[in-house]
Formats: sequence, C-alpha cells, structure tokens
Amino acid sequence: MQNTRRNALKFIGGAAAGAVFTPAPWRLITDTALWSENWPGVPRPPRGEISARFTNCSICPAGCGVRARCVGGQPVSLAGVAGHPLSRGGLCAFGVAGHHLPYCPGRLTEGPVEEAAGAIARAAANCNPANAASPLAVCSPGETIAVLDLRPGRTASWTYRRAMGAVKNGLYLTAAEAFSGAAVDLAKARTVVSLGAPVLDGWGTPGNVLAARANFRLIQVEAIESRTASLADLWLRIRPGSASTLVLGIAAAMKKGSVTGAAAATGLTERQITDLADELTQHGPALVLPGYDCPEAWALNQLTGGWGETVVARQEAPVPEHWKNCAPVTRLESAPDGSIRTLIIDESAPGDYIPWNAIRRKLVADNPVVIAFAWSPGGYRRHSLFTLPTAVFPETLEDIPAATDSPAAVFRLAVPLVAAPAGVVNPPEFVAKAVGIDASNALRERADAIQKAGRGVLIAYADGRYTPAGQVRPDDFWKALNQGACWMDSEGRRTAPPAADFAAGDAPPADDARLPLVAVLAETAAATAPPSPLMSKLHRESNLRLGRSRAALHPGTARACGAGDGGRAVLETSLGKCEIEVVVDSSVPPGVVQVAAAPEVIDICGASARARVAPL
Amino acid sequence: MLPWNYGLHWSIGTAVFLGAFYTVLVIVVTTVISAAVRSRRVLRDGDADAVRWNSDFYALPARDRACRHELTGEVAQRECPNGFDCRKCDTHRMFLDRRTASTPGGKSYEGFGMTFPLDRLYHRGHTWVRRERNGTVTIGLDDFARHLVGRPDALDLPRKGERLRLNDTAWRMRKRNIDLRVVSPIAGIVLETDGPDGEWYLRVRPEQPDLRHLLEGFEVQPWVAREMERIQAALSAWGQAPEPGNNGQPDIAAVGADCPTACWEAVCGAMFLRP
Amino acid sequence: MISEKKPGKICRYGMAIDIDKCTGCGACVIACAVENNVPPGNEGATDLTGITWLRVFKVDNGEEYPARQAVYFPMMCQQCGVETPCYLVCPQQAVDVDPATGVVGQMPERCLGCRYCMAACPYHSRYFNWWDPKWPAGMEKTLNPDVAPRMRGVVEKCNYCHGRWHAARQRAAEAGLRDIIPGDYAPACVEACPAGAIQFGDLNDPSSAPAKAAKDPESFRLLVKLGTEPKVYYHSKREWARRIGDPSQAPAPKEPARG
Amino acid sequence: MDKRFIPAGVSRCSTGRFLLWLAPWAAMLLFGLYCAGLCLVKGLNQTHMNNRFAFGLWIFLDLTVIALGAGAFFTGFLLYILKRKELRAVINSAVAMGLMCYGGAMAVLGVDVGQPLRAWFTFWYPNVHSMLTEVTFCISCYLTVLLIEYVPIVLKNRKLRQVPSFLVFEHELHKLVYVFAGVGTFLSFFHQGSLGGLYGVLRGRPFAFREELGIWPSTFFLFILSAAAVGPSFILLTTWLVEKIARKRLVRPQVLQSLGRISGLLLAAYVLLKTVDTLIWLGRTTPRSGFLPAQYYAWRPFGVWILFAEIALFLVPMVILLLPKLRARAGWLVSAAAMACCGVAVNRFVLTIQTLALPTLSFDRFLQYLPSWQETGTFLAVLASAVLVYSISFRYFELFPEEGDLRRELLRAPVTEPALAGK
Repeated sequence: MQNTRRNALKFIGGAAAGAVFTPAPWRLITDTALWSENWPGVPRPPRGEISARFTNCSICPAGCGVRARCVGGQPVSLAGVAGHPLSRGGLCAFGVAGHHLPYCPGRLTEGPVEEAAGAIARAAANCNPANAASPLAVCSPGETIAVLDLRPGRTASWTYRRAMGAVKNGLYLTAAEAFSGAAVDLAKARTVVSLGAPVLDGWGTPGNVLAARANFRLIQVEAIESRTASLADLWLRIRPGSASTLVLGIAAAMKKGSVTGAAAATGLTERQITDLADELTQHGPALVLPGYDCPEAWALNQLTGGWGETVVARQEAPVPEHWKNCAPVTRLESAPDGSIRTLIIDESAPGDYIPWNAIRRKLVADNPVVIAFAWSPGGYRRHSLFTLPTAVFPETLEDIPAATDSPAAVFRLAVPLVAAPAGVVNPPEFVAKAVGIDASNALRERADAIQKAGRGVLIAYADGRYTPAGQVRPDDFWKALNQGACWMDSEGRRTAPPAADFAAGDAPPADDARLPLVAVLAETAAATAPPSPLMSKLHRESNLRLGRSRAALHPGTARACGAGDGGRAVLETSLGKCEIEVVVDSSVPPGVVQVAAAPEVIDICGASARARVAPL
Repeated sequence: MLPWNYGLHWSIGTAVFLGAFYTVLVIVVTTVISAAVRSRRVLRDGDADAVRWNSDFYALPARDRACRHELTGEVAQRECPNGFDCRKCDTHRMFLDRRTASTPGGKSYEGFGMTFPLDRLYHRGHTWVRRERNGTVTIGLDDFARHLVGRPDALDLPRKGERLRLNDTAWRMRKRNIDLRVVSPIAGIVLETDGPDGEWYLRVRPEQPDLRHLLEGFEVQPWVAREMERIQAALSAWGQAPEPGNNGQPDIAAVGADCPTACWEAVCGAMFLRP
Repeated sequence: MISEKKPGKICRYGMAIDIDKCTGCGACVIACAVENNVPPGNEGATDLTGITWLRVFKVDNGEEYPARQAVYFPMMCQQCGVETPCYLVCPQQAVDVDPATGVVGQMPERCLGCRYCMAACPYHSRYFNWWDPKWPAGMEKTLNPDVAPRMRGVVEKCNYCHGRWHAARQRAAEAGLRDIIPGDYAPACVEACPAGAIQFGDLNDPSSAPAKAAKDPESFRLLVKLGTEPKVYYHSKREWARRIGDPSQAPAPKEPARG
Repeated sequence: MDKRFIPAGVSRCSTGRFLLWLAPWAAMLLFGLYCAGLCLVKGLNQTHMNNRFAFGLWIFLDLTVIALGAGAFFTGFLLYILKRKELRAVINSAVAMGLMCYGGAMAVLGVDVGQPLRAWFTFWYPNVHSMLTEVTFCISCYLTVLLIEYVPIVLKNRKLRQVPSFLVFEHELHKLVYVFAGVGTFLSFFHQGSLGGLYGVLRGRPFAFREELGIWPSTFFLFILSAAAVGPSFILLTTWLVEKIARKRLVRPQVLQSLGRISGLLLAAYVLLKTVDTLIWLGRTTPRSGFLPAQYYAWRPFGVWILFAEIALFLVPMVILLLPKLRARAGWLVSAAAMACCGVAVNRFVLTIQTLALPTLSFDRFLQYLPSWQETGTFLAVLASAVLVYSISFRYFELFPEEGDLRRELLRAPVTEPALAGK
C-alpha cells in the first residue's frame, strides 16, 4: 500500500486505538498522579546516618536527661533518658522541642561585642579607687559594677563571682530566691501544700514529681485554676496576692494564734486555714512549697517538722579551692538603690525573670550601662545598652544547677549537639576575659575537682551504668560527662538548711477604682525565653496553654471589659501597659485577668497587680 | 480505574459501579457519533435543503401551516404535516376523490386589486407554475408578491442547466438593500431565465409531471384571503396597517411602498415562507 | 501508605490512656508534631485551623469552685475498627485501613482535599492543610526523614506514627523476624508522656495494656455507641469523667471548653 | 445591529440596553473570579472554613443549586419520556437553567477542594463506597449530557443555522434527544440521591445519619423526591421571573399551572415520606447512636423552629399547588413555587450546615460559621455567570418556542406600544 497522507493518519489512529489496550498509557497516568506528590515549597527532610546522642536539657534548672535522635549529626527529635535517677525518662513539652530553639525567629546572632567588652573593662578599671582620680573615671566611690545571675549555682555563676571578686566594687547578684542550698525531697513528703507553685506543671523535675505524685496528697493554694490547681487533691482558692498573708496565717494557726485577719485577707474561712495547719502538722512529713509570689513560705517548713526531712540542705558539688576567694552572693534587693553603674545580666540560660523596675531601682540614675547576654530578643534586651548574642540549647556547653527537688548535689553538662552560629559569645568567659581572668576551662576544672573529691556516682546515659566517681579516671570522667551523663552526690546525713525568717512578702495589691481587675501570672513554669515555634500547637492551635501575650478572662469579666474572645486589648497596670489578646475562659475567676508570664507582662505586673483591660 | 492501578482495591461494587458508568458513557458517545454520521450522510446526499425547508416549515406559526383543504373549508382545522407537499399526502388524495369536479373558478380570480390567472398553479411562497406546450414549465411571481416587492433593484437568477429543488431557493431579489429569497415551487432543470420585465422568471424542465402540491382553481381565492389576513397580522406586529386602496380594500402595493424597511423585510419573510 | 502484603500475625493496635495521670503538659502533642513533621502553626492558625494530630482537651465537670474538677483528654485518631467513617467516604481511596495493623492510614499524596472525611469523623481528629507548610529558616534541618511533609490542601491525621512502625518492621526484618520485636514499636506520644498516661499495644494480645483496659470496668471509649469500634480506651476513676464518653450526658450549652 | 442573530418572530430590546443589563453582572463576575483566584492561589485559608466546619457555604449551595437544577432533567423526563407535550414550551429554558446550575456547582466544587488538579483521581481510584464518588461520576456525566442537549439550542440560532452542517447536525441531534433525556434522568436520579446519601451515610454525625434502605440511606430517596418535586417549581418560578424581567409573555398559563400541579403532587409524596423518616430518625436512629434528639435543638440559633420551618415550607406550597383554584392565580402559584424552592434550600441547609455546627463529643462546642467575602464572591461569580449566559441565550436562542406564537396571538389585536422592553 502506497504511503498517502490518509494511510499515515489511519496508521496513527490505529496505533493510538491499540495503545489504549496496553497498560502503558494508564501506567503513565498513574505515574503522573504519583508525581503530583511533589509540591513546590514543601521541604525534603535531609537524610543521613541515624544516631542517638545524649545530653542534658538546659532550658530549665530541671536539667532532664535527653536522648537525641540525630540524622547526620543533626538532632531531629528529643526524648527522655529512661532510668534517669531524677528525670526518670520524663521530658516536658518545652524540652521535647528543645532542638528547635536555635531556629526561633528573631534569634540574636550579632551584637556590639567590642563596645560591650570595652565598657566592662573600662568600668572594671575605673571602679578601682586606685585610678578613680583618672579623667576616665565613670564610677564615683560607692558605685558598683555588678553581674546579675538569673540561674545561680552553675559553674558560670562561680566564674562571675570570681570575675566580680577580681574587681573592686564588683557585685555578684542573684534573683530574689529565699535562700540557696535548700532542696526538697518529694519522695519523703506525704502532704504537699503548694502556695501557687506549679507542682504538676514544670516545677522541679517533672519526671521526679510525677513519679512521687502517687505518694503525697497535694493541696494547691492558688488564686486561679492553674493546671496544678485543677489536678490537685484539694484546691483552696485564695484572693490574688494574698499568699504571703496566708503563710503568716498558717503559722499563727500552728501556734494556736488568731487567723481572723488571714481569713479576711485570703477569702478562706478560718476553718479552712486551721484545717490546713492541722493537715501540715498531723499528716506529716509535710512540705510547703513557696510560689512565685511568696518565697518566705519556705519558713513554714520549720514549723511543720519537715525541716531537715522534706526540706534539706544540699551541699553544692565540689569546686576548685582557688575559686573560693570571690565575690559573695548578694541578693538583688539587698544591693543599695542607685548604686550600680554597670550591670551585666546573663539571661542566656533563662531563670525567673525579675521585673525591670526591681532592677532599675538599683541602677545609678544617670545613664547606667546595662549589658545583657541573650539569645533571643524580648528579655532585658529592651532595657539594655548592649545586648550580646549567646548560644542556646543545644548549642551550648554548660552545666545545669541542681533542681529544687534534687536533695543530692548533681553535676551534668548540656553538651553542644549543633554548632553555635558565628558571632555568639560565651557570657562567663566573656566577662572573665573583660576583667582579665581566665575561665575558658572552668567546666573541666570543676569536673576534675568533683572527680578528685571521689564522692557520688557517675550515671552514663548511653548504657545506664552507675560508676562510683572515684573509680573513673579524670579524662574518662570528663569524656563521659560530654557524652551525656550525670554525676550525683552520695546521700550524706540529712541536715536542715539554715533557718529562714518570715520576711513579710508583698501585701495584696490595694484596691484601685481605676484598675478594677487583678492580673495574675499563669504559666510561670513556661520558661520566660521564647519556646520552639512548634509551641503554637499548645498555644494558638489548641488553647491548651495560655500563649505569650494572651490573657484569659472570665466570660462575665470579659463582657464587663467589652473584650471578645480573640480580640486585641491593652493590659494596663500602675507600672505600664502592654498589648494582649483576650481569651474568654470560664475557668478564670471573675475579676481576674490571667496573663501568661512573659517579660513585658512581668515588667508591669510582677507576681500580681491591679490592672485593667481595655479593648483596642 | 483499571486492575493494574497502583493501590486500587477491586470489589464487586467497583465492577458494577464502573460497569454502569461506562454503559452510560458509551450510550452518550454512540448517540452523538450516530447523530454526526447521519448528518454527514444527509450533507453528502445534498438533502440539507430538504432539512432546512422542513425545519423552516415547522418554524412557521401553526396558523400559517394550514392545510389547503382548511382554506377551502373542506375541513374545519388541519395543520399540514408534510411541508406543503401534498403528493405524498393520503388525506389530500381522499379529499380529491371527494371533490365532485375540480371546478375552475373562471378564467382568473380578481381581488384586493390583484389578478390571479387560473391557467396556472400557485405555490404558497407566492410563485406560480404554468405548464407550457413543449412539456416545460414557466415560473413567475404572483401578483401578491409583485405588488409587495415592486420592481426588484437586482436579480440573482440561477444559471441555465442548474437544478432547482422543491421548496429550495429558486432565485434571489434585492430591494431596499435587502435580500429576498423566493421558494422554488417545483424541482427541475433551469432552461431559460428572464426577469421582472418579462412574463416569467424561469423556464424549467420539471423532474416529475405531478404538480398536485400546488394550489389551483377555486383554492386560490380563499388562499389569497388568508394571505391578506397574514400580511395584516405581520404588519400589525410592527404597529402598521395596510392602506385601504382605491377600491376600499387594503393595498399591498402601498405596503411595499411606504412601510419601514425592517417591517417590510419581516413581512416579505413571512410571505415568502422564510421565517 | 498502601499496606504491603505481610505475612506474620495480624495486629489490632490500640491505646489505653489513663486520664487520671494526664497533667495536660502537652509533651505528647509536641512529640507528635516533631515526629510527623507537622509545621508550626501559620500566624493565622487557630485551634480550628491548626494541625495537631494529637490534641489535648481540658474537660471540667461543669461545677463551680469548690466542687470543680477537671481532667485532660489526649485525643488522637481513635482508629475506628468497623464502618470506619473516613475510610468509607473518601472518594479516591486516599484513606486505607491496614488489615495487618488495624491502623487507619491517610495518603496525602492522593488526597483531593475534599474534606469529606473530616465531615465524617466523629472525633474531629483529621486536619486539613489550610496553609502551605512553612518552617522558620534552618528549622527544616530538624525534620524527620522517615515522614514526608504534606503540601497545602490535603488532609492528614494520626496514623500511630506509621514511620516508626515501618522502621520497627525493618529492624525486625534485619533480625530475620517476621513480626515486630515486642516493645520495639510505640508512637511518639506514648514515648513522650512523662506521666506514662498513654500506653500502646496490640488488642489481639490479651497481655497488652489496651487489651486489659478493654476489660476494665473503669475504662471507656468515646462515642462507642456510634458503632465504629474505636481502638483507644480511656480510663478514669472519676465517674463524671467516664460519663464524658457518652454525649447523651452532655451538659447544656455553656462556654466553650478550653483546649 | 445584532438583529440578524435574534430569533425571528420575537422582539428583543436594543443592543445598548442589553449591554447595559449585562454590565453589572459582568462586574460581579469579575469580582467573583478574583475571589475564586484568591482561593486557588493563596489556598483555602481565604475562606472561613476550618477543620470542624470542613464544608462551608459551597456544599450548601451545591446541594441547593443542584436540587433546583433538577428542573432540567425532570422536565425533560416529563416531556420526552412521559410525553407531557405542553412542557415543550419550557424545555429549552429548563435545559439552559440546568446547565447554569450544574456548571456552577462544578465550578464551585473546583474552587473549594484543596487540590483541584487532582480531581481526576476520583475517576482513577474510585472508591465505590463513597457517595462523593457517585456524585462526581454522575454530575460530570450529566453535565456533559446537558451540554449536548444545549448544543441544538445554540445551533438553532437564526444565523448559525444558515451553515448547512450546523443545521443538519442540530436536526439529527434533536431527533435523538429522547436518548439524552433518558440518560439524563437516570444520572440525575442517581446523583440527586447520592447527594442525599452524602450526609445520610455519616455514621459519625448522628444528626445527619439515617438508616439504610438497601445500600442507601433514606435521605438518598428523599433527595430524589424533593428534587423532582421542587425542580418544576423552580422552572415555574424562573419562567415567571424571566417573563417579569423581559416584560413578555413566554408561555401559556396552562404550562405553568401544569408544572405547579406536578410539583404539588410530588411535594405531597415527599412531605409524607419525610415525616415518616423524621419520626423514625427521632424515635430510633438517633437514640441508638447515644444522642438525645433534644440536644440537637438545644443550641442557638438552631431551635426546633428550624425543623418546623422546613416542614411548613413544603406543606404550605403543597396545599396551594394542589388546589386548582389557588393554582389558577398567578400570585399564589408563583409564591407557592418560591416557597417550595426555599423549602428545599432550608432542607439542604439543615442537613449540611447544621450537621457540621453540632458537636459530637460531649466536651466539644457548638460552632458558628460565616462565609468570608472570598467565599461569597466565588458564589456570586456563579450567580453572575448564570445570569449572563442565560441572558445571552434568551436573547439569541429560542428558549421559549411558543414565545413567537404567543406574540402573534397578542398582536391580533393591534398593540399600542411596541413591547421592546427587557433583555
């Protein structure tokens, strides 16, 4: 047949028709379906060799043991270390997402390093009366250079103390915690009275608390229905800010004194207060836990008989002898007002955030120099002259102080799992260098000192083996600590901590017609540093936790304020105002605005303050 | 959709469901294709015009499709089902048998100032057909059309030897820049053409001698009467009314002359059975 | 994905959740999101448009203080065993129930995004990608290589960490076993719960926690009367909490529950 | 100037005036297309739908619009299968309406799924248990059928038919139209049903769940019936509407009345069955799944009133349409038809929106949902395009074959002002 166009067309047509009866075209279509999986903008997870690495979480002082699943060295998920003596395999929501912290939006990676170093050095120099006469003098007698350590008890803290010791007029300040060196032993307690401490919500070492939970009766004394309050065996709802009064009331009740005043102030019945006192004395061993706003509650334990039993003195992990001559620990409030010329704040490892006005009071009036070490904006950066970027978990190499609920001293390292970005500084080394001492090797020195002391055991996470510290060679000790391990002091004889006094805490905020509501901090356990972006799952995406810059109101209160669920509003106190998003929640007591602890909020509210909410 | 599809679970349900779906699809597709094939055949056989006339015919208002026997009053009311082709109409044959004799109503019919000679046959499209001695026929416009159109400005006549189809365009006339198509009363081969000035337009050799589908004799008078009704209706649709002529009866020529073009075109369309 | 032909024993994986232990810390939620490459919520995301394969609800007994009590309900896909609503309604078989594990799986790459399955799910445990998935710069390095991130416009849900199941099977295969090594496979939430409130196991194995829970009079399942045989058992000693499982006990319309 | 295209024997307004009428609709269409574009490009976050309210405005509109569009298939069924000749007067219009409704529904569907490009997967991996598969298959088939049915109407246009092949094809296609009527009926019956099944099968949503008769839940059959009942009413209503807008007589009153009568009869049947179904549902189905009927209506604003409103909106028009006296009055007839259409809308609303709003878990909450402007705009686009296409069809095609005759009859008596109003 000759090849005409017609025939050609016929052939093609026939071929097409035939092809329909072969799998080929259909298979092709199916494949296009599979190709459509790939969608522009959807990242491909990097592949690599899977490995497990161990470290300790340094996000909060609990320092839980962490097993990191790494792909090509990069941690892709964190989990607790089963069999850990304290954290017992537990890891809180913030810890689980710890490996995201380096990628938080707004992460600080550069800062005025030279200027800050200069400022510290100059201040250090000028604060020596020797050259006070020098024309450079920026620091008249009585003015000081100080380091404010938000997480005392670390090796870094020792470095700061040494640095400040090396400077005349150097001060080492810590947050206003009742007293250091005390720890609680939950395992011993049968009755736990918490004055607003988030016992079941990140307080102490979560794993440890939950393990002990079955053995104690928990009485939560709190103004709001916090997670702990709603899960406690008994919840006593008191007036916001009246915890300190209650402490005195309970003390009085124990001494068979009058509790009328306390009852009136707290909104509890006298009966409830006396019952509470009885509970503490009769169902011992009892434990009273101070909350955010009543540190003095520690003292109550001296009356319950828990002193030396549930509340014990914890001796610190050994430190090299030559460190010992250094600046003493000074509590911030005991520093004279208007005295600090240069203040260095280390918030690289977040602890409790101190309201700025409490700090500002201590600074000299005319342009003080404030230098903050931070990895994220939002903290003291807003108030400081220089902010230096630091590494963050899991980039850091640092040790973590013992948690409140660890009766024995511990020493463990948060080891770097990922490289810190260029341009970040190591705060203690930076300060030390600026004042001319060498602390680059502090951690190793400390580890050696501990190993030399020979007390306690070394728990290696990889194999879970307990080895007496004395039987390990110093290098192995150090190596083990860097591969994820925990040194734990041996239980010595239980000693009571030094006596604590009932320093009357702040009185409940006075009524103020202009500020009808009381602002109460919620989520105080949630570290004040910004959490992983993934926390939106708990905040916005499920309302399980009160997200930052959100405030919960009782429906009635919200209506009174004219604020609607999800609406923007302004929270105003006598100290200032900040913008918030309103969450309407029937579990909030009327007349209370429940705000998530965030620096800008704490700055204006403290623990609790009169406030008003006005929709934007 | 197919057994070798990745991850498709097959079940009886699937088979039944897809079976039903495909059946429907096949039905739809075959119907469309068969329609296409049939129309292709029609086009090839050149029956397009028959189809056109057919649909035109049905597009005519029901009243305009009245059977010739309704016009004559032999039957009260009857719509023509055959597109005015009585040759295949049994009813027509029946009526013819009934008729005593085809009484020619005289030599010609005069009415409304028009003359309709009865020596010829009339088509509803206002053409007439006259048998000539030599077996050919001549085709021309009847008085009604002549008055309505007047003298055309231009003519488009078929060429000699061209084949006319029944009810298809016989020729076109231009007037007032409007194209008028005249329906051919019979089928045949064009032998000669003439024009408005001559007596007839076309001389044609008819394909078949049977011309029963055309009106004749006494049918003409009622038909013309009906045509007058139609034209009046058509005019009034445009808010027009035919002028009464000198004899008091409506004057078609006047219509042709004065009524506005659009209206005139519509009226011509109606009269030439071109809806 | 599509379940491969598997020899070995047929499992019916299920969960036993002790809501008396749950403190609502949310570790499970985060662990789940980390494991399954769920992106951080878009700035516009709310508790109605966010993606939380596992979500914790705070539920109170509707009383006022001092009678007020609350529990936390971790809610993941309840893995309906029969008449699985989402499986039945998906127009293009993007949902499948693995006969070997009883786990209801979702194939995002085949999902049209019609959301019929979401309308069908009585537990609202299916989530739609309303936004393009976005991670802060650098954070995509922390994605789990065993799970493919989903694109915008498709539905996703808890599949008992299918990636982990797959890995466990591979480990078993490497060990020359047909079945998963006991205890080698548990979803991320189970592993993460610091209170040990979530337990995981095979309902066909009488010694497993869920199988035990199924017999426990203090255990209950949510909306069990719908007849879809969910495989997640909740346990509580509190009577009012147990009643939560049955909507005919629902309180009158009140303020929306948090969480 | 477009006179040559306008069908003979009918009068249409001037081109300018026609364009003037189109302008606002065109504007609306553009806006709507912009909205749809937003949804497609930026994703469905542009809507106010969410994980709980997975279906929003569109499902309600799709169901309603398709229920109304049933007028097309049912009129075809009555005319070509049951030989109700008088309906020839409205069939073309009905087909056009059907096309608008179904086309619109499909378009909206395309915008409101997450991955429209994967729509064909439904044909590739069909899950025959899913009502949505049935719907997709049937609707896409029926849309094709409607398009084919629409072709002759277009080809019949005065200018187009001068092309011989068009003319002939139209002629041949029209000869076979009964086949399409049959197929269309079959398909429509099915997808109307499966649309009903869509929610009826949702075991997880006891408010919507109905027990099965054979393999389909009762809503399957109720939807068919309600659609068949309301379809004619919709045709009636639209025809009347077009008559009013165009200020013309398009069909004889008997046609509308017979539509009304058919509608009325079917409504009667529907109301009866619906009542039975509701009672069974309240008495048996719901309690079995552990839900108390009372709690469905415990939430504002969906009180029991909505249940009664639904019943009333079917009952009242039924009565009106069944009484020849009332039916004979245009006012009654039309308002009854309108009521029936609202009735079907409410019915679809209850089954879709209310179902989604109601909580299933006892600690879950009742949801409110308001469509975003993007969603609304997308719907407006459908409306606008429908009006545009219909207007154009009405102007250039013969949607009402009897219009010409009616006009002539009217003109027997000379008219004073030439009726050149409307489109």
